Amino acid sequence: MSSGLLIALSVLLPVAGAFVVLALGKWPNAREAVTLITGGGTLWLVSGLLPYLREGARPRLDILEVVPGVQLAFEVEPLGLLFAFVASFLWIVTTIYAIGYMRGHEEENQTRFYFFFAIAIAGAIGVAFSANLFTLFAFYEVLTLCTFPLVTHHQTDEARRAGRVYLGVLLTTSIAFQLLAIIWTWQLAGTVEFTQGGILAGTASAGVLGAILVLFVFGVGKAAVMPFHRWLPAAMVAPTPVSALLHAVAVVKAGVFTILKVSVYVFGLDLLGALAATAWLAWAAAATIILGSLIAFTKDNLKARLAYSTISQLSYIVLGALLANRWGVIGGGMHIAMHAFGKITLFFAAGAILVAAHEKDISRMHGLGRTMPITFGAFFIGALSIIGLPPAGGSWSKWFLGMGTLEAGQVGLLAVLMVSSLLGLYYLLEVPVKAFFFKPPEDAHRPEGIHEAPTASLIAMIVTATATIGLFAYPDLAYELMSMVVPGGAP
Amino acid sequence: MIGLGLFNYWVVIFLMMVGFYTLIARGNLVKKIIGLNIFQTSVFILYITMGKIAGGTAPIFVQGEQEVVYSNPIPHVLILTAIVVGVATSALGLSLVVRINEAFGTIEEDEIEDTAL
Amino acid sequence: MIELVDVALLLLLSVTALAIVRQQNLFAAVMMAGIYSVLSAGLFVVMDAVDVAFTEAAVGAGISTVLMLGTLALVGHSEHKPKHRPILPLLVVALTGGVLVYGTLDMPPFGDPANPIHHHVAPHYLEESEHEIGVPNVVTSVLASYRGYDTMGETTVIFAAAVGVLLLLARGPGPRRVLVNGLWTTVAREEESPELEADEAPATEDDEPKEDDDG
Amino acid sequence: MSHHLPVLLVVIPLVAAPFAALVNRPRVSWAIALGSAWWAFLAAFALLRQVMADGPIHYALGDWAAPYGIEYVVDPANAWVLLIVGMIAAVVTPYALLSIEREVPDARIPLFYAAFILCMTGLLGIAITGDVFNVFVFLEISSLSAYALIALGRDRRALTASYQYLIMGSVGATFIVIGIGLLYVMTGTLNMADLAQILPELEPNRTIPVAFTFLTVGITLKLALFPLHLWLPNAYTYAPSVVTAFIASTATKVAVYLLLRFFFTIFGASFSFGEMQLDKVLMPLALVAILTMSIVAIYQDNVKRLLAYSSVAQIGYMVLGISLASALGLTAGILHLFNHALMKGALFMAMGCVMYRVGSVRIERMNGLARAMPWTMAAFVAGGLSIIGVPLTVGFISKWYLIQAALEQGLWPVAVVVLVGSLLAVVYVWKVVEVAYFRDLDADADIQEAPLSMLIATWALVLANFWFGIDASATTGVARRAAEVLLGVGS
Amino acid sequence: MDDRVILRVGAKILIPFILLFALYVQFHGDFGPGGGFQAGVIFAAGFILYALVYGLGTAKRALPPTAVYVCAAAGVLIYAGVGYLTMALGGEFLAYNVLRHDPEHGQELGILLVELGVLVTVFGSMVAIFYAFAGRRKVQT
Repeated sequence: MSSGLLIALSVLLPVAGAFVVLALGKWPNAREAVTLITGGGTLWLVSGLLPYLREGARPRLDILEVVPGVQLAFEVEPLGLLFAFVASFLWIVTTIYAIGYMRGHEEENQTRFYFFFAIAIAGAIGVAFSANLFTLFAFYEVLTLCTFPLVTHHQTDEARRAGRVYLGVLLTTSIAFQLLAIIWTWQLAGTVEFTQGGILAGTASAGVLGAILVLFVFGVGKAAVMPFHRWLPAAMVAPTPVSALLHAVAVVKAGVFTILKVSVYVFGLDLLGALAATAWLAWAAAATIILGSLIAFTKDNLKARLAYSTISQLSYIVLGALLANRWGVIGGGMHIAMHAFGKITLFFAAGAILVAAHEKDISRMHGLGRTMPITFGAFFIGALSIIGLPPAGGSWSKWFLGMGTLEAGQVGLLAVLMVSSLLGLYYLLEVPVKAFFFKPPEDAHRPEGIHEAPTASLIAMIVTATATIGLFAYPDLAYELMSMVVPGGAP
Repeated sequence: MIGLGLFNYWVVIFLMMVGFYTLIARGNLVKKIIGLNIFQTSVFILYITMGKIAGGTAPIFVQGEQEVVYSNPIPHVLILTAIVVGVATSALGLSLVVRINEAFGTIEEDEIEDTAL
Repeated sequence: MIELVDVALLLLLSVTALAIVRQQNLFAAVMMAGIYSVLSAGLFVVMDAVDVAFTEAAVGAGISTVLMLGTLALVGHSEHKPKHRPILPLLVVALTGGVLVYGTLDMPPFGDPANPIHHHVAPHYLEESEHEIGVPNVVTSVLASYRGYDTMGETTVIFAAAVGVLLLLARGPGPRRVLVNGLWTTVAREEESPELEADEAPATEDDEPKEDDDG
Repeated sequence: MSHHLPVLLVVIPLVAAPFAALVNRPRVSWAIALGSAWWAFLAAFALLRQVMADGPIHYALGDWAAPYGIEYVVDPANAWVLLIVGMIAAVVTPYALLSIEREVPDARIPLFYAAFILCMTGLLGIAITGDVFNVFVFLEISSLSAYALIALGRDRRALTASYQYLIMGSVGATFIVIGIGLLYVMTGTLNMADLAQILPELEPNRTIPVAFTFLTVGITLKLALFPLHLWLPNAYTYAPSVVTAFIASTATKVAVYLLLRFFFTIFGASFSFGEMQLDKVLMPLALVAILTMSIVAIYQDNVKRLLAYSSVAQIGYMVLGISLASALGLTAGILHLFNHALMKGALFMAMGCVMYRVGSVRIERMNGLARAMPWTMAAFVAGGLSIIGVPLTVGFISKWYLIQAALEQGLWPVAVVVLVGSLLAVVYVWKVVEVAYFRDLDADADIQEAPLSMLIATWALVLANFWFGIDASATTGVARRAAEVLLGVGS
Repeated sequence: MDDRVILRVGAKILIPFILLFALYVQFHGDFGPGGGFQAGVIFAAGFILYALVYGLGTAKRALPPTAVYVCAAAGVLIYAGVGYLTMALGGEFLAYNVLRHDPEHGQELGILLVELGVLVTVFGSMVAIFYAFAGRRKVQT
C-alpha cells in the first residue's frame, strides 16, 4: 500500500466505520464489533506509516487546493504519528471499555454515541496528520463539533449547560484567536505549511510574532491553558468513555499537539526562544500547572478532580513546547503518550466505580478498594504515571521536561514541576489509599466479596495499566519519534 | 432664459423636498403615496429642465426648416419611462393600502403599530 | 416671456405642493395632486417636452387620480393630525435638499446650449435619426428604437404592476382554502362561481388571514 | 444562439412570465417558472465560462452601438452575480411547489409564479446591463414584483412590511434616478463604459460628488446597509418562505453588485475612495452592522427574523470587504456574495420546511423538532455552521479572505470584529439548535419530516455549502478575476 | 340610474371620440407627440369612463376580466416577440432594420409593432388595475 493511501485510509476508515455503525444501529453486537474492527484497522494503517518515517521520509497526501496557496493536505511527521498511534490504540481499548460501561449503565442512544465517537477519532487523526495550519484547524473544529453530541449525550439541562460552556469556550478561542493567528501567519509568511525550522522567522517584528504566539497558545482552547480551561470540567457530564478517550486523550491532546506543532514547525525553536512572549507564556503555563493542581486538590468529585489534574498536566506539555529547547519538546511530546495512558486508566477506574458502586465522591469511596481491588490497583498505577514516579511511563516525560527547564536555565519552572508533582502525589494517591485503608462510611451498602465493574471494562483497564508500566520499560518508540522531531545531538 | 441661472433648479429641489418630506414625515399611508408622487414628479421636472436649450423647440423634425435648435430628447425619453414606473409603483402601493385597511382597519401608521402588538 | 411663464408655473407648483402637505382632507389632497400634475405638464410644454407633458397629464392627472380616488372610496378620506413635531424628517429633508443645492452649484446654467448634456449622445440622435430611422419625432425614435429595450422594460414594469395589484386585490375563482392551524388547507372545492358584481361582493370572502402569529 | 446568449438570458424569463400568469393551472405556472429558473442558471453558467475564457462580452441591443443604444456587457463580476441569481432560483423553484401550495391560496399561485419570474428577470437585468438607466428600469421590475411577493405572506403584517419596503425602495430608486440625472447632466451619456471614460476627464466640480452620494444612498437603501436596513427584517419575516429564501439570497446581492459597479467601474476606485473617502463611511457602518445586528439577532424569537438580522450583519461583511478597496478585500466581498447566498438560502429553506409542517417559525414552536424533522434541523445546523464560519464550509472561506484583507492593511481591530461577529453567530445559531435538540417534543404534536422535494432542494444548497467550502479554488478564482476587473488591473 | 340619463348619453357620445383620439395618438406618435403609452392610457381612460357610467357589471360583460388579463400579458409578448423576430431574421434583439428590405422601413414597422405592444399592455394593465380596485368593497371599520 502506498503511503498516500495509508494516510487517506487512516482518516477515512473511522468515518466509514461510523456510517456502518449508524446502519447497524439495531444490532448492538454487530455495531460494536464493527467499531472494534475499524479501530484495529486504523491502528494497523497508522502503524504502516512508521517504516516510512524511519527511512526519514515524510509521506504526504495532497487532497486539493482549497483556495490558491492553501491546501487541504496531510503530511505524516513523527509527532503526528505518535499522536495518531496513541489515539487509534486507545480507541480500541476504550471501545472495549465502553461496551461494558454503556451496557452496564443502560445508556440511551448508544448508536449515536459510537457514531460520533468514530468521527471524533477521524478528526483526531486528521489533526495529527495535517500538513498545514489550515488542515489542522479544519479537523480541530471537526473534532470540536462532533464531540458536542457526545458531551451532551444525556440531553438534560445540565448537559445543555455544559454543552454551552464546552462549545462556547472551544469555538470562541479557536475562532477569535487561533483563526486570527493562522491568517496572520499566512499574511506574513505567505504559507501555512508546517516546515522544519519554522516559517515565521524574520517576517515581522518580535512584538507582532509574540502577539501571534499568544493568540496561538490561548487560541488552542483544547490545551486548556487558564483562563480558557472551563470547558474541560464542564465536559465531565458526558459518559465516562467520552471523558476517558476524548477529554483525557483525543481532544485535549489535539490541543497540546497543536501547540507543540506550532512551536516546532511554525515558529521554530530558535525563533521561539528569542521571543520575549515565550517566557511570559511559559509562566502562564506554569501558573496553570499549579492552579490546576490546587483546584484538583479541593475537588471531592472524582471526575472533576481528574479533569483539573488533566488541565494541570496539559500545561506541562505546553510548557515543554515553550521551553524552546530539544529536551522540552521531547519531554512534551512523550508526555502526550505517557499522560494519555495514565489518565485514561484513571478515568476507566472512575467510570468503573460509578458503574459498579454508583459512587462519584472520593469521600464516599473509603474502603471500596476491598470490593474493587483491580479497579483501584489500576488507578494506583495510572496515578503513579501522572505524578511521574517509576515504574510508570510518566517518569520519563517528566524527567525530560525537567531537563528542559534546566537547559533553559529556568530553575523556577523546575520548582513548579516539582511542587505540582508533590500536589499530585497527594490528590491522586489519596483515592487508592482511602479506598484500601479507610473504613467504609456507615450508610454505604457494600456487597460482600469482590464486586468489580463489567468484565469488558476491567479488561480495558488492565490493558492500559499494563501499558503504562510497559511504557516505563520500553519508552523507545515515543522517544525515537520525538528525537526525529527535533534532530540534534545525543542526550 | 439663461438669466435664470440656477434658480430654476433650486425651486425644483424645493418641490422635491416638499414631496420627500410628505413621504417620510406623514403617518397616513395614502398621504405618503401622494408625497411620493410629488417627489417623483419633481424629479421629472429636474430632468426635463436639464434637457432644455434656451430658444430650442420640441425635438420633432419640421420639414424644410434647417436652422432649428432642438431641445435634448433623451431626458424626455427617460422621463416617459419614469412616469410609467411611477404610476406602476403608486398603483401597487395603493392596493397595499387597501389591503392594509382591510386587515388593520386603519391607514394611520401609529394605529397600525398599536393593533399589530 | 417664456421666463415669465416658467417662473409663474414654478410658483404655482410650490403653492400647490405646500397646500398638499398641509391639507388633511385626503380628497382635497388628491385633487390638488392632480392639479400639481397638470401644472407640471404645463411646465413640460414650456420646456419643449411635449410627449412628457402629454403623458404626465394623462397619467398624473388622469390615471393616478382615479386610482387614488378609488382607494379613498375604500379606505376613507381624513388624515390624522401629526402627533409630534417631525424633527428627524425635517433634518433629513434639509440635509438632502442642501446636498442637492450644493450639487447644482457647478451645474451648467439652466438652458445653456454649452451644457455637456447636449454634446455627446443627443446630437447623434438629432442628426442621424432622420435617416437612420426616418421618424420625425426624435423622442419616438429614441424611445422605441435606440432605447427600445428600456421601453420593453417599461412595458414589463406595467405588467408587473398589474400582476402585483391582481395578486393583492383580485379574487379569482378556484378552490376555497382556509387557514387551519396557521396553514392553508383546502376545505372543499366549490363550483367556480361567476364573478360577483362589485356591489354584491362580500367583504371578506377573500383569504386574508386575520390571525396573529407573532403578536 | 450563443451570440445572443446575454439577451436571451433575460428575455426568455421575461416572456415566460406572461405565460405563467395566463395559464390558470398552478402546476403549469410552476413548471414555467422552473424552466425559466433553470434556463437562467444554465445560461448564466455558460456566460461565466465564456467570459472567464475569452474576456468581456458586449451585446448591442437593437444593434445600436453604445453609447447610442443600450448594451449588455458581461464580465466576470456580473456573470458571477447572474450565476448566483440563476442558481438560487433553480434551487428554490423546485422547493416552491409544495411550500407555496401551503402558504399561498391556489387562485393566486399562477400570478405568484409570474411575479416570481419577473423578480428574477429584473435582478438578472440589473446585473447584466451596461447602461445606467436600464438599471433603473429593471430595478423597478424586480422591486415591484418583490413588493407583491412579500405582501403574500400569510400574516397580515406582511402587508405593512411590503408597504414599508415599497416606500423605502421607492425612495432608494428615486435617489438613484436623481444620481443618474446628475451624472447625465455632467457627461451627456448613460453608458457605463462611456461614463467611466468621461468622468475622470471632467474638471473637479461639486455635482459629481453629489451624484455619487445620491447613488450610494439609493443603492444602500436597496441593499439594506445599516442603518438603512429597517425594511428588511419585517419583509424577510413575513414573506412566504420561498420568497424570503429567494430574495434574501439574491436581491441584496444584486444591490451590492450595483454598488461595486458604480464605485469601481463607473466612478473609479481613486475617486470613490480617494476623493470621496468612502471607506471612512462604509467601514464604520459595516463594522457597526456586524456587531449590533448580530446582537439584535440573538434576541429574536422568530427564527426568520433572527436570520433576517443576521443577513443585515452579513451584508456588513460584504460591504466591509468593499470598503477595504483592495484586490483582496474586494475578492472577499464578491466571494461572500456567493457564499452568503448559499448559506442563507439553505437556512431560510430549512425554516420553510418548518413552516410547512409546523405552521410557525417561532422558536418556542420548535421544541424538540430535531426528533420529528431530523433532516430539516440538520440542514439548519449545517447552514448555521456555515454562517459561523466553521472550516470546510463556505462561510470559512469568506472569513479567511476578509480577515486576510484586513490584516494586509494592518487593520487587526477590523479582523477582530469579523471574528467577534462569528462568535455572535454561534450564539444565535445555537439558540435554535438547543431548542430543537434539547427540549422534548410537545406530546400532542404530530409533526412529520418535510416533503422530499423540499428536503432535496434544501440539502442541495447545504451540500453546496460544504462543496465550495472544501474546494473553493473555482469560486475564489472567479471572485479574484471579478475583483481585478473591477479594479481595472490584470486582464 | 335614471337620474343619470344625461351622463349616460353624454358618455355614449364622448366615448367613441376618446377611443378615436387614442388611435390618433397611437398612430400619430411618429410625427407628433404621443405613442403607445399615451394611447393606451387614453384607451383605458375611455373604457374606465364607460365602466363608471354604466356600472362595473356592464363593463365586465363588455370586456371580461380574462380578456383584460390577456391584453396585459399580450403586449409584453408582442414587444418581446418583435425582438425574437428580428433575432430570427438574423439581427440583434430589437434591431428592426432586418424586418424589411431597407432599414428605414424596417425601423418604421418595428416601431409601429412595439408601440402596439405598449398600447395593449398599458390598456390591459390599467383596466385590470381598475377592475381590481373597483371590485373591492369598503370595509366598515
